[in-house]
Amino acid sequence: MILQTALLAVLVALSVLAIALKDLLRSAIALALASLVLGIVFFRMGAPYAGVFEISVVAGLITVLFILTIALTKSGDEVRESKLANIVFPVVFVAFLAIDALVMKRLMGKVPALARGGEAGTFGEVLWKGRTLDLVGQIAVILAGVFAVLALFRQRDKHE
Amino acid sequence: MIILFVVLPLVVAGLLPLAGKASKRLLPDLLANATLLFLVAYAAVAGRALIADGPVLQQTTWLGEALGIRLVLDGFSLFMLVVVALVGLAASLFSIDYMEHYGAKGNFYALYLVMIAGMNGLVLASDLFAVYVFLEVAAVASYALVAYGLGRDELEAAFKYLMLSVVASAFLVGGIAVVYGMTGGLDFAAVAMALKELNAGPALAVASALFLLGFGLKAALIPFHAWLPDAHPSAPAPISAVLSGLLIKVSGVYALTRVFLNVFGLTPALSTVLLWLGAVSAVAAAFLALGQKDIKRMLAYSSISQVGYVVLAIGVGTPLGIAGGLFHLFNHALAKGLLFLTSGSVQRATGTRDLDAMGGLAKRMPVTAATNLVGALSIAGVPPLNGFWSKLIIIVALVQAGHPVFAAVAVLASVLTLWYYLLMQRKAFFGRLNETWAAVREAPFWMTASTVLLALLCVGIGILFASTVTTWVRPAADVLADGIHAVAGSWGF
Amino acid sequence: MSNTWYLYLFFAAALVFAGLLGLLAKRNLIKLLIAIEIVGKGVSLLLLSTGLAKAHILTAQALVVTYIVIEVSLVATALALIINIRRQTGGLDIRSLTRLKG
Amino acid sequence: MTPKMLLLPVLLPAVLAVALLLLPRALRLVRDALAVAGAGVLLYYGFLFFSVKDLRYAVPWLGMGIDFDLRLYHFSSFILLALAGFLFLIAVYATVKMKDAPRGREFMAYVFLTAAFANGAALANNFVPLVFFWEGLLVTLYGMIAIGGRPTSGRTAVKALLIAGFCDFSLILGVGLLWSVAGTATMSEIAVEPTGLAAAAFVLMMIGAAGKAGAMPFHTWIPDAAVDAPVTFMAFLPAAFEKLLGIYLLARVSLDFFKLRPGGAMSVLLMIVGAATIVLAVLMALVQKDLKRLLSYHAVSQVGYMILGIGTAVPVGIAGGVFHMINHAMYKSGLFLSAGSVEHRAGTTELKKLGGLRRDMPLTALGFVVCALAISGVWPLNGFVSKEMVFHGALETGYTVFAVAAWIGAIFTFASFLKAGHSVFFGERTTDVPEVKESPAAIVLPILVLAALCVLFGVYNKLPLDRLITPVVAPHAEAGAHLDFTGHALDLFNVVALISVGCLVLAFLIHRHGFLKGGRKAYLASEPFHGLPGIRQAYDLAEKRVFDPYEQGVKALQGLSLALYKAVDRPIDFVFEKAVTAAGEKFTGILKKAHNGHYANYLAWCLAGLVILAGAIGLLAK
Amino acid sequence: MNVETTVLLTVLLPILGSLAVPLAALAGRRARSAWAILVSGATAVLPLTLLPFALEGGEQVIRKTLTLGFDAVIVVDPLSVFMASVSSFIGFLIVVYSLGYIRREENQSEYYLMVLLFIGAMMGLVFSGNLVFLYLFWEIIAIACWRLIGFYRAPDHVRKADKAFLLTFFGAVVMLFGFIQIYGVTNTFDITAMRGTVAPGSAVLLILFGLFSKSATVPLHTWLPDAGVAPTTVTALLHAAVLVKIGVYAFARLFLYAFRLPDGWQQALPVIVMVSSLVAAGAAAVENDLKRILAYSTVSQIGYIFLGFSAMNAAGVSGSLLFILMHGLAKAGLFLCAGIVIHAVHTKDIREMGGLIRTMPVTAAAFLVCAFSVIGIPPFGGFFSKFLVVLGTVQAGRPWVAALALFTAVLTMYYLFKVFSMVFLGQAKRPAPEGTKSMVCVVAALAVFSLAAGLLVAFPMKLTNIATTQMSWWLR
Repeated sequence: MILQTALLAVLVALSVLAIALKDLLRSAIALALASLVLGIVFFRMGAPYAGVFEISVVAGLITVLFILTIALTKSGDEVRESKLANIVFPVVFVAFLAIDALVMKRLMGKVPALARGGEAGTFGEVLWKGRTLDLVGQIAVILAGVFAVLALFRQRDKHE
Repeated sequence: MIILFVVLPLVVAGLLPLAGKASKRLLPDLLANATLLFLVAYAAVAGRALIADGPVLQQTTWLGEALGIRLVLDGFSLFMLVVVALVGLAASLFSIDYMEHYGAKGNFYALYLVMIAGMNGLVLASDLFAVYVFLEVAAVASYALVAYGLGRDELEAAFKYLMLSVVASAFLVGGIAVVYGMTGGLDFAAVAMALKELNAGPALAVASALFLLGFGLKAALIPFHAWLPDAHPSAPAPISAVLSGLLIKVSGVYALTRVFLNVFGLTPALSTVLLWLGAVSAVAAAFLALGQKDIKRMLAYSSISQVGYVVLAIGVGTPLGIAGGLFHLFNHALAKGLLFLTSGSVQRATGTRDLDAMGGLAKRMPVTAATNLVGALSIAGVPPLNGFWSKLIIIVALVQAGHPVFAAVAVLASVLTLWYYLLMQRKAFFGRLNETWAAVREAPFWMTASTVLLALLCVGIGILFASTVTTWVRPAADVLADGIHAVAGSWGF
Repeated sequence: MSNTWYLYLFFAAALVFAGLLGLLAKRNLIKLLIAIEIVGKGVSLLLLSTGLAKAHILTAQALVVTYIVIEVSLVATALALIINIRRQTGGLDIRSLTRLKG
Repeated sequence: MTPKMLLLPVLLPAVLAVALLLLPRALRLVRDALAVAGAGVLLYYGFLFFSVKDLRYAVPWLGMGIDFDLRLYHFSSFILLALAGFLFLIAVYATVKMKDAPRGREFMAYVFLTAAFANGAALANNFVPLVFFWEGLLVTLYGMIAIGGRPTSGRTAVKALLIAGFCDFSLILGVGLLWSVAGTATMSEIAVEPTGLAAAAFVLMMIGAAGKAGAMPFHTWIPDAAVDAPVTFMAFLPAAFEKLLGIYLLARVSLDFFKLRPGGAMSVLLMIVGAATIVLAVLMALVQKDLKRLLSYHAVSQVGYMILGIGTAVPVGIAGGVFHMINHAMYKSGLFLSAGSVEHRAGTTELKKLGGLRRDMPLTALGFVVCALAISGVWPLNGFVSKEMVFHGALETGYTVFAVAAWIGAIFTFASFLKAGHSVFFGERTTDVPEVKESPAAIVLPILVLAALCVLFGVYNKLPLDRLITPVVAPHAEAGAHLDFTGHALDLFNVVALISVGCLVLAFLIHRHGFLKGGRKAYLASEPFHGLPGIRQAYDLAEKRVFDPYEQGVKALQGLSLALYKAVDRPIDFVFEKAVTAAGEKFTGILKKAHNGHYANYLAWCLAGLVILAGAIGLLAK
Repeated sequence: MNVETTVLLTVLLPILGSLAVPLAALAGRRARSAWAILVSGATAVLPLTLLPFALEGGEQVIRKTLTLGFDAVIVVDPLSVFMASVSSFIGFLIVVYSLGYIRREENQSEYYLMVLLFIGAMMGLVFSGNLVFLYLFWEIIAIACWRLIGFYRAPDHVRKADKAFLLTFFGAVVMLFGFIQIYGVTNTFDITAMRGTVAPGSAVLLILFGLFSKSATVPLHTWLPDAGVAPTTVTALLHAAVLVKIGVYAFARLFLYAFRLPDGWQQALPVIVMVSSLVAAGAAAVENDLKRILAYSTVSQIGYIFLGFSAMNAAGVSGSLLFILMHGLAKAGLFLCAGIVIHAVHTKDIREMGGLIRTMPVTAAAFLVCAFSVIGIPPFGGFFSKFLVVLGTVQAGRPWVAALALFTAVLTMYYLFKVFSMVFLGQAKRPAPEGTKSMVCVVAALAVFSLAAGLLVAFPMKLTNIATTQMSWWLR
């Protein structure tokens, strides 16, 4: 459990880095690393498929997309980030962490839940017997994404 | 085979790029409109027969084995399917002429059909996560459609829309996770029964708030509305019509009411919150609409206001209130779709959306002006149009449920609505012809045809309101009025 | 609910909050998208940990996989938008995207 | 004689009016013949009705106790006869006088229409027909003045209409009150005590009646109309018809509808109005420089005697008032007609320009003199008789002051007629007026007839008093009271008559003094009095119409209108037009400012909304 | 034809006929005019065929059940027949006048469509026996008015049209709110079913607010003078004949026929309406725009109708009903005369007119007659109505209010004759010829009707008396 906690802490740290780092490329890499750590966490939670997906798709595919975009948009002025926010927000974040910890401590065991029996079978069975509609949704969402990208990068005839 | 509602548009969407290769215009037009026509026919004609003996629960089987696709068609979802199909058809008819200049029609219709499929899926889904999934399907398609013009404003609007709604959906998933954690299930029926057993308390309050953020942002309730007045005007007119007419209702109002009324059960606390959200939205957005110079932005704020009206009515929780709310949802979908379509006609003819630059267009575009007038009066609740009846039922319900102050607010919102619509009429259509537009021509056939279709529906439903209410609205309202019993008792697979 | 769930919840909340702070503070569009990703990570962590707590890890996995697919779709669309915006405005500053207001 | 015949005095003149209006200009002779013949028929029926005396025609009309109810009895038949007589004379007179008037055709139509309404009003035995006919006179009043053809005619017509309208509306209100007090609208069934609401009803109806008769302060249109309207109109309407009707109604009101008691509040009120009218109007008459205006003020002044007489509520006073009514109608018509005759030939009625016309127009002069003496109350003319009765009545009530006022009126009446007659018919010819001839017969004849009647009613006063007046008063006298007004009517040797004669002498002295002082110019005879300190200023103000209730009233109306418009109407409009819009725009502006286009801002709203909603649901659930 | 068919035809014919106007316009201008005349003429005749039924005191209620309690109820009784006859008849005259008046204008199809729709909705309103349908037709009328007021399309005109629409809409929804409160008490919208019950005081307030807004009673009147920018035919239709009367009619239908007005309101209402009347008369005396003067005059006269109704006795109610007829005829006449004048001299400012009696004698005479009638001077019709209203008020024990009413009548006389003098008498500033034949004929006809209605007042009175007896259950 300690390792898991440590991994999670690293995950949070990397995420904060991904946001806080000035250089976009580094941010993207930090994000990829965070995804990697999250994937490992998933593995350790007993969810290998999720872990694989997290690592391959998020840490891989999305990072590639990010880097591609960064490369495509790199010329021109840098965006100047707010200095005030750079000082204030870390403080707020730390404060939130403290509050978060306190709340979780007090909340512990308080969220009511029904005890239900666990599930049986393999991931495939659960997916096919239980969540097939999600697969339809996935297909639809992928279609949507593809068409969206196609639409956004289409050659405009002429727009008045 | 109610899965057709989801699969058919998806399949056609998948085929469209290929069809677009073969024929740039005709085939996409034909395919898309035929699909929607089929959906209209299927929902309106066959749907009634399907649910004659109570809700239809359908689990798809494939190769003799039951799949995890469980769809439910009851009065409420059928009602929504009809609305989606009707307005969807009108908008796609409108697109035949309107989308000529945007290019890549195949691509456009593909996105459009995916969005329709997403909405249909959402309406038919019977578990919380599937609702989220289809909500995202429709949303992703809508982001691209909002930005379809690729102009600066379109992109800005689409980006903000995306960024806000992604956050909201993330919270929605968080909410789903909390509910899942408490109940151990995602099925409406399971969750409803579990929540009945469980005294959830504050945890459910947090979950409710998360759901409210998630669906409320889609429904553009104040204070989650800020994306809408940017996104809806920026989209091409038929998309604006579908976004305002359908998307905010399906992924916002439908999801919200389905979850809160049928799954969580409408507690007094939730009812009060919904009343307040609705009232604030209805009035504040009406004021905002009053200050607009952009015709479509005005319409967009009007959508917020009217959705507020719907939520206000549903928040009452009485059968009459729900019926009024749903009827208003229906009427608003038709009328707002109509208004956005006519605004598209105007924009296409004049090239501007600035009300101050228009003037007296009724002279050059009589049909557009007349249909626009019908839509405006309908939404403002002027009899004998359909909007009047729904507003009347809502106010009656509010008074009967002992909320005279909210009823007064509804009345006030109604007056404000008429105020800004009169402003729109005055600046755009009524009044002397602005000489700049002396050569403007009436919109082409399919555009006028689709607006006339919607206008006739508005008038017809206004006159035949009684049969509309009994045939379509009452079954839907009955489902909602049953509360969790509608789901918990009968939706077991 | 097991106590570990609260631990996961703590970290999920931290991730979401970090992402939100980023969304509020940052101006670069790509940065904003990265912040969204962080929020998404928090949510998927919550989802999976809930499944773990309920001994429904398989279902939760399925949900997370779907969630990730959706995320990809979203990110692709968003990045396409960003590239288009970059072409149109010549910059990536969210503050320059305030033409639509009122 | 069937009851239906009662419709004749109403319908016949109305039909004639329409016919006269429609006959084309070319057929003027036919028109005149028709008018005179029609008037003759009416006169004939007037006598006929007078001999019948008792007839009633009542049919249901509008429900709610509103019947079309005409009742002929001695009083109404007497009025009907008098009206018919005057109508006939005027019709004859107008054939010549209105011959060349630009709109003579309309004038004659109005005359007959007026006759129709007046007959109806005299016959009406239900309040609704009464008010219907009574108020209908407004139309003809307006019409006859408006066609006067002078630049100010329209203005004067409106003035007359407004004043008369005000009085008529008072009458309506009074009728309404009386109706609800008495519970019936049938006039012959009403007799109530003038207390409380009924007192208000009495005052209001009195205003209506006195206003029609032209009493102060509702008289001010009459002098204006004297200038702006055809002189025939003056002889016809203010001098004859309206006096008859007004006093008729006043008598009905104070004798029939209300039980007036001598010395009671209502009686005193009437007497005050009467006395004030006598004195103030005659003072105005005294200093007039124009014959028609002078006559018109007398037309007002004399009403005071009638009101005073009726107001005494003692039999002799009432009889005197009613008798004075008929007398006045005769001589005042005669006077106006003479003035018209002078105007017809000399072209002017300004005293200053006239003089010595007795030689050129002897018959007119004769008529004028007789009528002037009659109005001044010179023995043995009819005016003397009726005035004496009024004096007696006033003294009988114990309020000597009213008798004194009446005597003062008599002094100045005679003085002013001395001045007028002297200026016009006696003295030197002026150069302003060329040689003139006597007027044609159709003009002179009515004047002479009226003058003769004046003499007749004075010398042989038994005829009118017994046949006309006594039956009117008789039902209201105490049972068994001896009603003989004729016995000492011409008796000169009693205190009252001697005082009256003294007044006449005094008047002569005043006139002579003024005549001599004014350099033997008769038209300046009133100047010494006019020039008295304090009096002159009062006259100046009166000339500026400061005392004219119409002028002040219209100013008040304008002020009120402006106040209502500026203080009520415009502010309300401002609220809808500006305030609401501005408030809406202000609020909209604030809301719009909040939508500043910044993503972080919008996101913050969402998050704040989330927190608030979670809190709200949590709190509400508890 | 039985009563039911006739009533349905009366309502549906003009409504459907109005929608057919654009179709008729396809066949040419003449066809459109003929169609408009035909439809409005038939609509004017149809209610007249119901007169015998009404004169017998007949009452028939036709019900059709719809959903949620919004049943269609038609009430045919003397009140509705009277109102329908008056409105449709004047409407018909105005359509005839329009032939001349707007023959050179644009958008004539819309004009006739809206006028016929207006008449049809009026018929619907008059016969409705259901609060919701009453409101429905009420608003259809508002739509028609809105289009008609903005007929000339000038920016200012359209703004004023919007003002009128918004204000009356606001009033109407407030009234609807009141209806719903009544529904809360009686659980029905059917007026015939709620006869004899007592309306809650707050509902009365709300409903009166709506009625006042439509009937242009102070303080909700300012839209009416502003609506004078409409074509004169429309202002005549709006002001004189129909529009402002529907508030009055609804008052009679609700507070005389169905409910008894609560006692407090019986005291307050006369004062309110008379203050309104006085204020409007004052404003009329100040204004210089001919049509605004007449509009204010309408506001002022409406007060009398309310006054008579609030007297709650036979004379007052019957007088008010008669007032609707008389004022309709006379005020329509005045407006149409004003229309002829304005058409001829091209200004609305009475200070720039004068001496027109020489060139347009018929119009002048008609104006004079109608003015007499409006003031309430016999032998014209207006006398009887005003007299009965005042009488009713006195009989109800409110002499002070009656005095105020008569004072207002004096003020009315003052400003109307000021107008007459300034427009028709005096020096001719802008000589102008008489209007076209159809226009002059209509105003002459209205003047003659005003006179005839006075001379033959017994006939309309018979109907109003029966209507009064029929509806005033609280008198029996």
